[in-house]
Amino acid sequence: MVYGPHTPSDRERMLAVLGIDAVERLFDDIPAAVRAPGLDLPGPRSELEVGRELAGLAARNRIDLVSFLGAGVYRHHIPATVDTIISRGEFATAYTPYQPEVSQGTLQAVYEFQSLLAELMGLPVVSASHYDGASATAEAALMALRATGRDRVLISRAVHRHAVDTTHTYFAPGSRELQELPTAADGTTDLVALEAALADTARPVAGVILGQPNAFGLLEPMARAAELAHAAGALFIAVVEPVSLAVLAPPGEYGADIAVGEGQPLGIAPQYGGPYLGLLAASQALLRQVPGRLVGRTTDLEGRRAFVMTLRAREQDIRRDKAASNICTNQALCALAATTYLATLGPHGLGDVAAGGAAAARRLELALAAIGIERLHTAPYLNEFAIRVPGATGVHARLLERGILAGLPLQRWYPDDADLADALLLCATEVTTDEDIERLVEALREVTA
Amino acid sequence: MVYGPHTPSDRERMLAVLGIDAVERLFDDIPAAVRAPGLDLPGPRSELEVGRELAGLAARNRIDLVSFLGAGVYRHHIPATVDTIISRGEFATAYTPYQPEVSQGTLQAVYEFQSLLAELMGLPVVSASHYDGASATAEAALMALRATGRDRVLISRAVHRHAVDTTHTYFAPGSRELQELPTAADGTTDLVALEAALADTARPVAGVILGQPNAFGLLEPMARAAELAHAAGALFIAVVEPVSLAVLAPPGEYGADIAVGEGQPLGIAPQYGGPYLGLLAASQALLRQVPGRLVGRTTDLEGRRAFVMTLRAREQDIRRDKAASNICTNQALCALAATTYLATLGPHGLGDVAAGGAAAARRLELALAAIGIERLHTAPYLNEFAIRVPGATGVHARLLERGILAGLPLQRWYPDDADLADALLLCATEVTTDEDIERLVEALREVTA
Amino acid sequence: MSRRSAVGPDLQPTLDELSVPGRSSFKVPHAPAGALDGEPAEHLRVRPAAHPEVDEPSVVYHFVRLSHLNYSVDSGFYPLGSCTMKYNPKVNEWAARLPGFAELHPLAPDALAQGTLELMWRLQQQLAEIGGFPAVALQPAAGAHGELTGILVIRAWHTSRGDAARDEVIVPDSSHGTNPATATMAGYRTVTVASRPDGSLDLDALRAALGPRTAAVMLTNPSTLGLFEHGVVELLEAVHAAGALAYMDGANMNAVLGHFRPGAAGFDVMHFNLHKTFSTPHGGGGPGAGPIAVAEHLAPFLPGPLVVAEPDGSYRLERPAERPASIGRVRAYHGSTGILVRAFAYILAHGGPGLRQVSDDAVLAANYLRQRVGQAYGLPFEGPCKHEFVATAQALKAETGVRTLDIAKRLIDYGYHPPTIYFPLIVEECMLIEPTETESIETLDAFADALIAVAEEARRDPELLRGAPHDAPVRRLDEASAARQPDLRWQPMSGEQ
Amino acid sequence: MSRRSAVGPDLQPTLDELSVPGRSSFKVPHAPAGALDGEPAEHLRVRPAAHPEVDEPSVVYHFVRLSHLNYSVDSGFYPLGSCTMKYNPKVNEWAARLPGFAELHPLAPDALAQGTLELMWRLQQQLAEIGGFPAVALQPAAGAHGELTGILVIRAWHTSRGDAARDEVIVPDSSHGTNPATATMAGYRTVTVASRPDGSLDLDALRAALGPRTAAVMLTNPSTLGLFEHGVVELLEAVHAAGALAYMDGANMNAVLGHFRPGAAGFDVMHFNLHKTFSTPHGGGGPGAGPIAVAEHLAPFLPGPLVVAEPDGSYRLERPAERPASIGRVRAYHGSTGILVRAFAYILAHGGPGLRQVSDDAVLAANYLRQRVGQAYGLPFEGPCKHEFVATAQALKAETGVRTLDIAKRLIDYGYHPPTIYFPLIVEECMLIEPTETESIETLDAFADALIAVAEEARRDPELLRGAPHDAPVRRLDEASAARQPDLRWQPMSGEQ
Ligand SMILES: Cc1ncc(COP(=O)(O)O)c(C=O)c1O
Ligand SMILES: Cc1ncc(COP(=O)(O)O)c(C=O)c1O
Repeated sequence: MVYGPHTPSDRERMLAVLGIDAVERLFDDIPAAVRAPGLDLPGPRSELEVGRELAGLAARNRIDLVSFLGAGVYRHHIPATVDTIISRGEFATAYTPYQPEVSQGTLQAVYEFQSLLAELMGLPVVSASHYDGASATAEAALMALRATGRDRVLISRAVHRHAVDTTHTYFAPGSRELQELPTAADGTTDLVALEAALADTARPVAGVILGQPNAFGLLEPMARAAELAHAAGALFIAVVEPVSLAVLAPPGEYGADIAVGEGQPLGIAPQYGGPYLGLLAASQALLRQVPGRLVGRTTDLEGRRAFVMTLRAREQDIRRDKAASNICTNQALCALAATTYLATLGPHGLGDVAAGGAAAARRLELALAAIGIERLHTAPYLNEFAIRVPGATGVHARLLERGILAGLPLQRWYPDDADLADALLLCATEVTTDEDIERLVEALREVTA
Repeated sequence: MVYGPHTPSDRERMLAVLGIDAVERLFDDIPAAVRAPGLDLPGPRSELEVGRELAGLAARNRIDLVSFLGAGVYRHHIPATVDTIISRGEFATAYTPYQPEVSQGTLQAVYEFQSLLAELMGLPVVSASHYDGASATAEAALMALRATGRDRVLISRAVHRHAVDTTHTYFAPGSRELQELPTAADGTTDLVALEAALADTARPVAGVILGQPNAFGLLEPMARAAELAHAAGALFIAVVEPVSLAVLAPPGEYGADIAVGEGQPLGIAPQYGGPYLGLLAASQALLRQVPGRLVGRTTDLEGRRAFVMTLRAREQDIRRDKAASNICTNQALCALAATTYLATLGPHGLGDVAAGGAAAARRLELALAAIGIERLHTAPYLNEFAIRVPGATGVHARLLERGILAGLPLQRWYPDDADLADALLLCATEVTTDEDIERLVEALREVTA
Repeated sequence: MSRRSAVGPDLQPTLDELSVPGRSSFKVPHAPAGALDGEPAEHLRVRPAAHPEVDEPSVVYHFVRLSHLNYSVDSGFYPLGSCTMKYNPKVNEWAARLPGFAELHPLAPDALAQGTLELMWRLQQQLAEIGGFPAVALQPAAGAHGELTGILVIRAWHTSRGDAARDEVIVPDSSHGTNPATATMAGYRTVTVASRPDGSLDLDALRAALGPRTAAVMLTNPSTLGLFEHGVVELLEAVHAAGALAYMDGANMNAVLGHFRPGAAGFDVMHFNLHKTFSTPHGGGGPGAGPIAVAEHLAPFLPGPLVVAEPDGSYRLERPAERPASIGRVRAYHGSTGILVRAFAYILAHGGPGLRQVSDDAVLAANYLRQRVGQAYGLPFEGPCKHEFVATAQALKAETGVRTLDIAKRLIDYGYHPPTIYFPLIVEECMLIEPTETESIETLDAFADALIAVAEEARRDPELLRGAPHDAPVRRLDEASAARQPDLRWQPMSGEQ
Repeated sequence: MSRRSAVGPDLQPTLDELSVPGRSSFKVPHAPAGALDGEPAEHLRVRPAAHPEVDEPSVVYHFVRLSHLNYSVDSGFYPLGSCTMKYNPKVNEWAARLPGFAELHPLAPDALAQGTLELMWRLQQQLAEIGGFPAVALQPAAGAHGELTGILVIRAWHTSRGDAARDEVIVPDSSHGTNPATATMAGYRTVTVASRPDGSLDLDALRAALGPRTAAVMLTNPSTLGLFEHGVVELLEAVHAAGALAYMDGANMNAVLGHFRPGAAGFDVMHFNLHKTFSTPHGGGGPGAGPIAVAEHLAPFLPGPLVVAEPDGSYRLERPAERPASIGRVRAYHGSTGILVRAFAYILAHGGPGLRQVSDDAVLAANYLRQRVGQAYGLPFEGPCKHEFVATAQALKAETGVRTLDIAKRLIDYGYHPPTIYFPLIVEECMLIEPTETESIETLDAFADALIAVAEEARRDPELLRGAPHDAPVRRLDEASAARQPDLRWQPMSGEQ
């Protein structure tokens, strides 16, 4: 397929106007030494053939297992309204709303996204989206550097592994330092270690980053950590899961200056990793440090309410090397999915999803306890927790053969931590059924017998 | 789910305005003796539960077989544009364009449908759609009665079985007579029998109906049949398959007064039977006999071109018992699918689809001949033909076990015809692969060994 | 917003105007050369079809652009009486497109079709419960098709009893136009019975019309006036006493779900409009589905095949020989299954309580809106109404000369789809207004305010209304020329090079 | 067309304005009572989130209505320079939504992910062929993200060689804004090199700027002026001679597919913009994907995990230990796979010849349009251009006082999306116009005619342009107040009852 309309005679007409005899002439500015003769790729192919090939590949993925895998990406029921809206060409095939007069659809939707997330986060400024939760975490850490003029950030090792890794990558250049905080025996961040790290005034700390729930599904003492951070003049950054915020305290309330998170649970399919939705919210004081787009409300010539991108002087196309971030393309359509998701569910619906997952996780915990499988940690959790199973990685593999995806063997993320060698991280959401739980428990009983 | 917006307090507000205390009062006009206490159906259920149940049912259907089944419903590749367009709410959730000022989208698309089909059919008047090919055939037969004032119609037994059956059903009332014409040895309609039937002037014939290709996939001598019909003062009605018309002579050219057909092959999924698209085209002379909607081109107050439903005085809402048909709801969205399909493929694309199916069928014929399986009939065919296999119904069942849907055992449609007891009707289209053919041939070899 | 259309006065060129030889960019596998060499020339097309050649991007643009010229439920309030233009749940669209449903061939053996067969069987049961009938056939493709099927079933019943003299169907003048049209198609003469001034059926007139020639009475209930036929018990008695059968047009069931079950009340046949009551989208005119439900004595005559549940939990299509009295099929295959999937999902989502809530809310909203509209328009009939009501601009017309048509067109400028107008035919200058249960009280109020404002405008500035709409893609059309010189297709394009 | 909005001046109420307590009609399974009883109170939300409560029909209406306020590729010509707003094939949307792709968890073991892993591996190969590089990483989420990744790779390479003193990145002033912004993020100082009057890079200035502190030169090629950097060979020589590496911003590859392979030419790193060149939809701002390709010596530093093909025909993710020199990950999981599926389908459909045709047509269309636009506007640079070109209204402004902004807004009235304006920053009153290869010659002509007509209008009636747009959902906005008093969210709604 070549989708364009040009016929040989169209091309000739254009060439004639240009006064040249072949389109090749238009490429004569490419030095001969580096001019390519074409590409060695088979095709073109018809849509029938392309469709068949893609359907064949999709069919080779296995999505039919009973799954307890979460670890940052959560299966939820996505209302049919979401795809109905995001597949509309008017949204999907528009670009960044540079011309507000013909982009009010996107702009108002982004304003609504900002408003919905601000309420969920308890923070007034919400960026119009980042690539994903991990890169948003890294951007938040950089924000802390800019805002404080310091160059050291503390991050709990119980923040999502990929967010920690990504922040390390972003911190590689120059004098930036990212220090990991250990966890205590109960699985939450070791606040004693935090205090100690903050006390090292030789290299004052710009920001402290904790996850809520953390990477083990556990609820962290966020308010206390925020206090400690603030006492040392550091910003406090919370890495949150947005659905949980329907029932958990909003970051703004426990003192977070910045909250980031992965927005995938808000109506976005797992898709083997993306596109997802990086969430980033901040306090009013940090407004001008916020990377990414912001949409504001204003009026038009006739006094009609309208929306427009604003505070653009933070952005790369205007500020070049002085910009707050290099971000240009963001995840707007995913933000629209989240907006539609939240609008469809409403606050009670979202609360039921969050609480429903928690209830399913409780049932899972009890069912496992009944066959003698216990949680690894003692701290409270919401809808995800680790269990101890001797030979976890092997057990996980054997359960796969039985059609069960028994969460994540934590060894994959913490290969050097003996405490986690026998751990499986299991998650439940509102889509988890009692039958799923029974099947897992039954299979675990057999496999560990 | 109850989708509506009303809250208890909305309802109270409305009741208060009406001055009543309970919505039940609004049902007091239903006599107590026949008032129902509710319905014994479980629910309501959440979208998650409904989705799960439906996905479970869909998964119980088997669509993964290698298929040679056609028999009136043909598998073609449907361009992605088709669903993109017909799933747009602006088309899908509109109704009959009674108010043309706000329905130009539907109206222009119908005009385009009429134009595209007129060209394909070689007939100038195309109705805006009927329920399906079978009911369109019956409507055409009734048209012939109205147009001629006669009451007898001849239909070849090699018209699609369901179209014949449906026409019988429509002909049950009153003095209407539908007489089936036999087929000759080569599988096409017996023209000698046709001549004889037409010669019975005691009961003059209103119309003669033949299929092209016919129910056995064979090409009928349409021009000759039309001549015979016309000589007897009868209308000639062709039942056609629209994709084939990219390469076969258009009905208008061989003298058909009316052409009908099943529009499913034009971009509509099989869906176990519908919704499909009844096609009906006619000569200018029959314009006012055409049942169903017609859209015409006109201008608005300002001289701008616009489209509108026209010649409405044929319709039931205006003419009641004098209407040309009782049809009201038609298959507009399916007609839009067909319009998008034809617009996307263009004439060459449609030609390739038709010829590609023919070519695949030739390959299938040759491959079968190589293992000694022969065609049942001698008349030429396009992309569907019957083969003779001893114990066809049993063979068909055994092939199913091997994952092959070997067309239709013709015995299902002609239980009393010994000639067809051993016949399988096989079809190939552009989606049929050489591998499909190999698998069929291989399996047939095994099963018939 | 436009590409080529920016330059002309037309809203959007037609496909033929967009055509350029060689433009089609969509690719299908090329048929091998000589694919048709074996075919006798007499059967082949000489001149290839002169269809437009348009590139894929322009095809998409073309139809997206056309879509923007449409009013729809998704884009506004659509109180089109008699059509039940309610919200069409998006999950049902998803369900109908599941490949398991969409790609199943209708002649696939039962063993391959267990999912759809189960769904159809359960839908038969659901509709039986909703209608209060023992048997349901899903085949009919629309309401009118269901009517034809139902009347043919009635005819077959009379015939089976040797009662061949009955050649009349009685239809009240407040019934839907498809009812008399159906009677004609089924070979009957229509006898019309007038309504009484209160909109109800004149029982005495009905009794007078009934007789040994009466095959059936077809009652639209609630009627097209939006009124429940309160004499239904007496009516049924009279019909049956005359040896006739009672057909209920159930297209308006959205008003009485869980409140009235026609079969339980004594009707012999009814049809459902799945695209109205169970909210499958109207598609710009269709498709829909019109299953019928019948009483025990009529079950043998239903069109086939029905879906049958086996003791082992599997499902199958009936074999023809199982019900030899069947009227036969009324279409190919087994029904508009894609529509059935949507309706099944809708019923499943609501359950009994939800469906009753639907009717409660539909009727409440209609009565509320009726009360508000009554502030400025005539209400020819006493309330309560059911799911819709008739209002009339007769007085306003007498006062201002403005017609209902003008009011309707002016409503377009206010952003609304007009109600059904001049239907039913028996009320002068009428509007049939059906708000449905899925519109908020704020929408109902805003619409009533608009109607009231338009009535004011009619007094102040009648020309404003006569020239309306002013704010629509096109102004009023010249419908007379359209009918006088029908232009039903573009001029045949020149053939291929 | 509207429901509630018919009554107010706003285009459409915001969701909070539509909210009524109890209105949400979408149903999720109820969580059992006491589901959160075990949670310590300190962690729980005290006041439920005050989110809007809107019924499902109104949610759909709301967003459909908003969609109608947008301009998009599907609804019009969108010659937004630097953005490659071409037709987004619908089959790719279908493919990305296949449940096998969409529902796969990113941490699913390799054995469950063979379809997607194969696709990713093949896409790595395809991009390698297109770019002329041996290794590709798919992880980056956008072009700018690819740039950051690429520059971090370069940094890691220098570091691995103990060459830690390099702290500068050289960027021509005709490069995209993300290039210098990236340099900053990656901890480098940006050194800007001016272009020559003909728009090409000033090689002498570059040579002067290069030195032992230079880590890399980032070249947008074709540049944001739409010009191919004809001194590319000399440039590469100079860069490498200085011990620096050459980064090519490949966001504009739509111009040179099959004509120029940056890796083969000697670049060390490049990124692709899949959402531009391979036509995944822009989504109102995103998402996209920005894979990078690198030369052999940089492969060890690529972010991981990459996808590896096993001899047995299976595919797997790299294990961290396999490439210890990797810079690590730049995001969670393995890439924006949903976007990768679309790009893969696009490349598959075109093949090598098709992709080259894409560039041929894109460049031909741009040159044709340039020629036509030059009839009324300044063309600051010699042709031929590549996929886009710069025009300027400088002379027109001098003559009429009308600014490029006014011209852009007036184009909206003609039904077009304006080109990119005031970008690149180095040309006064400029417009960057990119027609892409999927717009017909008729559209190009109509757009050129419109631009020419607007220039006429500027002379005749400059106020008409200053007040434009006149025919858009809103008039010009007060952007100054928006920035002065940022209103970035609706007023917090009152909490729950
Ligand atoms: C009362 C009534 N009866 C019958 C019909 C005919 O149904 P259909 O349009 O599905 O054929 C309608 C259609 O709106 C109707 O409102
Ligand atoms: C030349 C060029 N480079 C880089 C970018 C940045 O890419 P992205 O927006 O995907 O981050 C763009 C975006 O349009 C671009 O045009």
